[in-house]
Amino acid sequence: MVGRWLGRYVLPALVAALFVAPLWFMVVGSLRPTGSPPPRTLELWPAEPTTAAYARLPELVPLFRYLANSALVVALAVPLTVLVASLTGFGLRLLSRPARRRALIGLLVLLLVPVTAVWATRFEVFRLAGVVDTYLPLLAPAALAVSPFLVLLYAWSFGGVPDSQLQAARLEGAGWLTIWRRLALPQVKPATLAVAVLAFTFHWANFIDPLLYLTSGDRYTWPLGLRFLLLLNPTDWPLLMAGSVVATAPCVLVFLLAQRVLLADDPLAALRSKGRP
Amino acid sequence: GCTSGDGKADRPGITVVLFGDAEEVAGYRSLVDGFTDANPDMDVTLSPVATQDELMARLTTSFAGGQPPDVFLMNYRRYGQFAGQGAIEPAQSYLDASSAIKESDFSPRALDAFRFDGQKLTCLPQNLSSLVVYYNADLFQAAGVATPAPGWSWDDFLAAGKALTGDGRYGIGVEASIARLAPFVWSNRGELVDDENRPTTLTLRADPAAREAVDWFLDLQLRHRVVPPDAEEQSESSEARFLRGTLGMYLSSRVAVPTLRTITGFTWDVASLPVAPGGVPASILHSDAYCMSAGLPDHRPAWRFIEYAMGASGQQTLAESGRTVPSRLDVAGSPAFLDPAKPPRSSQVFLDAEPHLRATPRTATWARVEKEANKLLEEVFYGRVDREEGLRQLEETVRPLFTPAGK
Amino acid sequence: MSRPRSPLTGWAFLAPYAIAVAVLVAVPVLLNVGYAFTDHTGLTRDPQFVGLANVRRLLDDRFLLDSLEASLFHVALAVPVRFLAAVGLGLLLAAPRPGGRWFRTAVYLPTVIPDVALAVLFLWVLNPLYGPLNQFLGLFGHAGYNWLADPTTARIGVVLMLAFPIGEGFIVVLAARRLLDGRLYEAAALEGCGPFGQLRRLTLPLLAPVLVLLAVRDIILTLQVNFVPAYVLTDGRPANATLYLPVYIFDQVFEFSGFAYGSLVTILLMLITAVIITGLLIAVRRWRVLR
Amino acid sequence: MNEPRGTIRLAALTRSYGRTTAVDGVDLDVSAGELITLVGPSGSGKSTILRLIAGLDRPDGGRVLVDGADVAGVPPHRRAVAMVFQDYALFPHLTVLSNLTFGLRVRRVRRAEADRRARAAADRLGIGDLLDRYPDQMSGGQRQRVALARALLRDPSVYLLDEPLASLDAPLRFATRADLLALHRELRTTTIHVTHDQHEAMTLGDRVVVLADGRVRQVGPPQQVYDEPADTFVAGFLGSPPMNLVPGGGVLGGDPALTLGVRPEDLTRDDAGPITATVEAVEALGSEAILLTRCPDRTRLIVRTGPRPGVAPGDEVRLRADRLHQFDAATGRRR
Amino acid sequence: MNEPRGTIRLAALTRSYGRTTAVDGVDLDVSAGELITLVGPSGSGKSTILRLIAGLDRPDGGRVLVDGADVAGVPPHRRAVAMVFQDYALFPHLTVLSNLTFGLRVRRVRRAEADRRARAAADRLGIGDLLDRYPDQMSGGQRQRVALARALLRDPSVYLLDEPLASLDAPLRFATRADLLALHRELRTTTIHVTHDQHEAMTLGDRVVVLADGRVRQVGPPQQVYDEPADTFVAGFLGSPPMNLVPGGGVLGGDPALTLGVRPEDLTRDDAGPITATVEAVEALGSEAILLTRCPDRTRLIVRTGPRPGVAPGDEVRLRADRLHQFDAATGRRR
Ligand SMILES: Nc1ncnc2c1ncn2[C@@H]1O[C@H](COP(=O)(O)OP(=O)(O)OP(=O)(O)O)[C@@H](O)[C@H]1O
Ligand SMILES: Nc1ncnc2c1ncn2[C@@H]1O[C@H](COP(=O)(O)OP(=O)(O)OP(=O)(O)O)[C@@H](O)[C@H]1O
Ligand SMILES: [Mg+2]
Ligand SMILES: [Mg+2]
Repeated sequence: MVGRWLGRYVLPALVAALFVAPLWFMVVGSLRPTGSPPPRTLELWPAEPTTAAYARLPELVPLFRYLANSALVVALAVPLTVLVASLTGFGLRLLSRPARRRALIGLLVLLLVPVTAVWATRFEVFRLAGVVDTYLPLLAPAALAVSPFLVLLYAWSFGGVPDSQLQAARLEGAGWLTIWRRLALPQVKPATLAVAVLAFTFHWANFIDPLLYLTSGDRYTWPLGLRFLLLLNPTDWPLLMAGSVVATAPCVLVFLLAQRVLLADDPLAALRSKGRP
Repeated sequence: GCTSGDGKADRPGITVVLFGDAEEVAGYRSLVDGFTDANPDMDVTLSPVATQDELMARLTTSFAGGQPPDVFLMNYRRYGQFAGQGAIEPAQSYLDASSAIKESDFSPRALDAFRFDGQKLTCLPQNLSSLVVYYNADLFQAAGVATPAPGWSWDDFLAAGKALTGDGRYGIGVEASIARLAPFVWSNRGELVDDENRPTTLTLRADPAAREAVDWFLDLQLRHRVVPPDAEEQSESSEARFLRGTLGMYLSSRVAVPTLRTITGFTWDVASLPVAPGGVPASILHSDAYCMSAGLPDHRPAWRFIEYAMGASGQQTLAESGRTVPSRLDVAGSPAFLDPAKPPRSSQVFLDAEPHLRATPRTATWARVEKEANKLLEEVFYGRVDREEGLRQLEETVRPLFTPAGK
Repeated sequence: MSRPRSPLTGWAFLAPYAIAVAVLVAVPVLLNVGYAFTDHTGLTRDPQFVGLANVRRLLDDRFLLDSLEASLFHVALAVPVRFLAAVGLGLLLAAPRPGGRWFRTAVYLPTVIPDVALAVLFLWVLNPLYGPLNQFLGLFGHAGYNWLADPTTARIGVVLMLAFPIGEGFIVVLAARRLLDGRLYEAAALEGCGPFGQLRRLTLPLLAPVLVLLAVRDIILTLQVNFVPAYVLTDGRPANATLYLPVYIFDQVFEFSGFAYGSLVTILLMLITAVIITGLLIAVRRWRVLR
Repeated sequence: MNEPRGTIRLAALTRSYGRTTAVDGVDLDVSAGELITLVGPSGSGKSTILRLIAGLDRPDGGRVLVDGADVAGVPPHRRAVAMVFQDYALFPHLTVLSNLTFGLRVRRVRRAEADRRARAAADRLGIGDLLDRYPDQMSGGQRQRVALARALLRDPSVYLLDEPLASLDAPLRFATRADLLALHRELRTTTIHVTHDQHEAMTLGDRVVVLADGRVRQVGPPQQVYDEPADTFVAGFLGSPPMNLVPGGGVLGGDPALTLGVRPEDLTRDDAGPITATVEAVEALGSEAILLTRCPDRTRLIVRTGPRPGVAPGDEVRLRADRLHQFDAATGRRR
Repeated sequence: MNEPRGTIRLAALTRSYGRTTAVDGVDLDVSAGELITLVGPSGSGKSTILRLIAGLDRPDGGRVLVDGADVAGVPPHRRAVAMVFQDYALFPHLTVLSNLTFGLRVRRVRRAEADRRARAAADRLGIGDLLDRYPDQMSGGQRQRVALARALLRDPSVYLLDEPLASLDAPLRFATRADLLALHRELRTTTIHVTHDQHEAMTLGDRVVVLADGRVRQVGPPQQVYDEPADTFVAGFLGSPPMNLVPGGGVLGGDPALTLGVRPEDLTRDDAGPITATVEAVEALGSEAILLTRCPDRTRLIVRTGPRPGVAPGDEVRLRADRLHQFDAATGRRR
């Protein structure tokens, strides 16, 4: 009985503590007073917590503008990612078995392409399109569904919708787009949530694309802003941590909202209770 | 072609790419504001990035993509790469024709560093800085050591360092890098490379004077232990240590000043680098310059911005940050820079060092040489490898990098 | 699947993606491949064809050897660690239990930390004097390491850091495990199979396709993408021990004006990735993963 | 267009999947308003034929004509066809009401009107009070009726029902079958009903089509197919327990060129009968009993008798065969 | 331990899921070597009882005793129980052969020996040539037989068969049922067989257990349960078509306190019979026919006659009820 209890609660709790620790120390670090050296022992909570570091952020960098820019990019990019990933995933679902295998191999090859291979050369494409220094280049990863992996995730989820349902809807007069929207998508809400969360994290933290394709300082997103803090006074750990907390918090928030469905014991039941009127 | 001003042909617009931390960027922003106030017909897109690495990424991408910025700020240790490719529009002719600024306004040492072919100016340096010694005056007093005097020697320096070390404190804080090592080599009349203009190898071992300086530098750590050892340095940088009041002397350039100005607990000041016994005073130039991208149809708007930035009011704006020494000597000598109300009291030291400033080679591959050499020098400095073997490896590894790739 | 619909429909849905791939991946990659045989520096617009000059340079580049070694060491260590962590935790936490959701949430959370923040955080975690890791080792009387000063420990430090953001693989394993038919486990139990036997004979083989996919993805990620935190954490130090291939490429292309050479190393990186993955797929082909 | 609405003609219809030929040159005429039953062993191509008619699958060869016109180019949603799937294919994320109105809404019927019609259909099938449930909250029988109701709302010219009663238990199946029949009598819509249930095959359709390996073995009114099976396959397939088939005639009267068959109910106990057999097992079914017997030459004969036959395993009985079926021993065709 | 091996006793066994009580105080004794059949409508708790015996599920109340010992603490993989699942539960990643040897290998039988035994079991069930296939490459009937073969290899003290013949077509089901019976005769292993097939319920078991709503309604030899159903539920459930039940007696002879029942085969056409009814439909089943009739008071009566009854819908017939069953009108219990 004790062993069972160990396996079910104690071990998971230890693991959970280990994984939460980095975030925890990030928050704790941001609450220390500026200037004092880092503690020499494990400090679970600062002696005199202060939010001074947070107050200084907007003085040093245009925090709110950067955050607003990030929010704008995410608001555009996440829906686009979900759209592209789900449409493509649905397309894969509809392919015949041999065709799908071919498409999968194509995706695998795509996965093989190192990001470094396209960073600089994409600029040329963007320049020809006249979109350098707009937010369109930041939407490029979204148009690629961020990663073929998200497409596979959708294709895999759509595989759970039986053929007979698609055919029934077809006989009811629905076109394929209608079937995708009204039949397939609602049945894979956990996948949509997962893709949305992953896409949010990616776009929110995206550093390299804004660095390379945005020129106006006014259009910068927060990850770029965070870098400006990195070089400041080295005893200003709290400031850096506060910047990191600001960068991380939205992702954590979005994830915490999604986990109710995503990580529940029975994802279907969790969905259902939400889906019900 | 230049498409950055798309749709606004009536209003010339330029893009300025530069690097700096949050506070520096704020300074540049006010510079740009000053410029647009003075030139309401121009649009300036300020495009800051944090580090020099990021600057390089941004520039390479935009150059390769055919849409380079009009003006960019660049350290002299890296501009050789660009100049060697003809990517920079040489500034000499513009300066000659300018009525707003003239060559004699500026520090010749700084200007020289930006003559890529040795004659014509390629970029216009906005600042100059040198390696100096910041010291904690209270610690000196407590240890009963005399504060550094102009022209002090290596031995004074080391003795002070020893006296200040102990009790969890260290006497000297210095980064293990070529840029920190170089002034000591030069002070000892040694040379860093075999040929200043066409270097093919480092001469840290071959040149006895250089070797002596290198050994002396390494001994600070390896023998005298007046420098924080590996783990200590990793745990807390020398700058942080100095700020906390547990480091006697800290070797850095002018960049450190804004941070050091947050110190409230003790008094600190700045001194020139010590001189080698029988050597000459020397320090190393740190300078960033405004460059114009080659191949743009019209360089006049860019030049107007540079004229403003290099003009008296532009340089003054910059000087007020305290972060740099303006390359305009009139501004550098003015209270805008030497403001006695703000520490360090002895800012004159930076100006006094100017005649002794030297620059590292400006070849296309120097940046790479320095980067790789720094990594290996660190290994030797912290005793992770044997000194002799480490130095040999350093020179061997770096040697092929002097020859430009593919040539 | 049969042909219950015109075969074109599926492809039509793939079209937008295909267009995006063509414009945003295929064209840039082809350009990049083309540049590998020129003297392009990235700073001028008239690269000249130089044939195999870059290849010759590649063949006696000692830094590249360091970089290769670093990358291979990294893959060999990081992939198993991340993979085992994701799969192990996924399976451990899959079973319903009160509070299970919060355990799972905890495991996922480090994944949402932006790369830069994670690296900054690990600068502190690995700090030789204040870092919690050494303090933890201190509890066992161990003196700790100067993590980022020694090549081996620096590499291990990077791997440790990357062992935290495993949420994506973790979620996939969770989901895949939940999709397995509970009836099979009952059948196996009645055949006399205990919990360990069920893991070995049912769970792992049934999850094999998913696991292989995850491993493939992780290899690619580890070789190609995950370097951003490493870049901030160590930037190749000490002595090029963490000069992973993408870092080297990044340096070549963006710092040292070696655009063409960087392109060539990129191709090399792609080939290496492909070889490793092909090897993996061949090694596991009897699991019918591509069925 | 000169034929009445709802006729279907399949001409040399063929469909293969890889190496298996699921449907192999099927010819079939279904007249308007007819209810036809498709039976055959699992994998004989029943579902495939329905899918070809619905346009969910394309034939490799042959044609499907609806009301005389080839429908090859007509996509499924333009064919006036309603199908009830083997697994119902209800949409799990929608309530019953939304399941029913799905097609109407897709075809842009206004919500109020769609609801009204869905409710009417649901009431007709006795599921009017389940409209707010989700499919997984209902029993098999209820789901079945939702699927039927959804099909009803289509008002098609052809119904295709793929084993619609398969997962119902006996009493429910009995009741639903009666409902289906009543519905067909009322609407008179052409219906093709797939089943593998003996009872349904015999009772539901005007005609029954027996399939095997993708080919039509026999078409005709059920009683006729039962009485005069076209070959040994049909003889063995229809009827439970199946017909006793004796290759070479054996105890039924030898003729090496023939296979003789006799249905269990046509073997009557008769003390003067020509056949002697030993009872091996007695299966009492309540309303009747089945004797499993074996003749001296080891031929097994199944005999159907009234309830309480009064024999026990080991007893010897004498039998008379009333109606013999003759099949060619080589081809299996009826002689 | 003083009882013989393979006895099962269920004592007040109860299991609820949320608000539904799947098994509700079931008491049952199965003696060693017995073959018992569990029947009941869908959702009556049949599968749940099997799962409780196998240890796959834990009872909320009551006990399961095997060979006299309470097995509450014994995990499923230590109970000597073999089960055939309603949905087969074959391992999709293993070939048929590996599926069969799975249990043997787990119990450390050497590979050669395991293969030999698996092949023998497969041959016995006629799937010897499928050993290299994967489950998804087989038809339902073939999978079913693999599941059976896998259970056979266990040599357990109890077999639990959950509708093992459900997805076989009629002839195959008939044959496999005979195989199962023969096997049980040979091995004499205690077997609990769940079915919803009338025929199986009547023929397979030594005793039949009728379940409804998680409760046992009647236990006894099949013929006895058929002849003397304990209540109206059992009367309506066993037998196809089901017994005619007339609340208040009606045409069968009125008594308001009673519900009278008569089986279709006990209604005989007799021109002197007391009951007049109009034929509404004739279902010819080949070997027999079913008349759906309605009496003047709108009572429906189902009549079973021989084949070719010679009546048509609309004809009037007179009937005689031979064996009447009497049930309490209020409780439904047999009087
Ligand atoms: N999509 C498909 N891909 C490959 N083979 C298929 C496919 N659909 C059907 N088949 C094969 O075609 C044959 C006929 O299948 P079909 O579904 O029509 O049989 P059925 O008569 O409906 O059987 P059941 O009674 O089991 O439903 C079978 O051998 C089946 O394996
Ligand atoms: N895991 C479960 N969770 C919730 N309810 C369950 C579960 N298993 C069974 N039930 C419910 O318990 C009741 C009995 O189910 P069980 O599977 O024993 O029925 P059954 O007699 O085997 O039916 P069938 O003939 O359809 O297989 C049903 O109402 C069912 O919905
Ligand atoms: Mg079918
Ligand atoms: Mg069941």
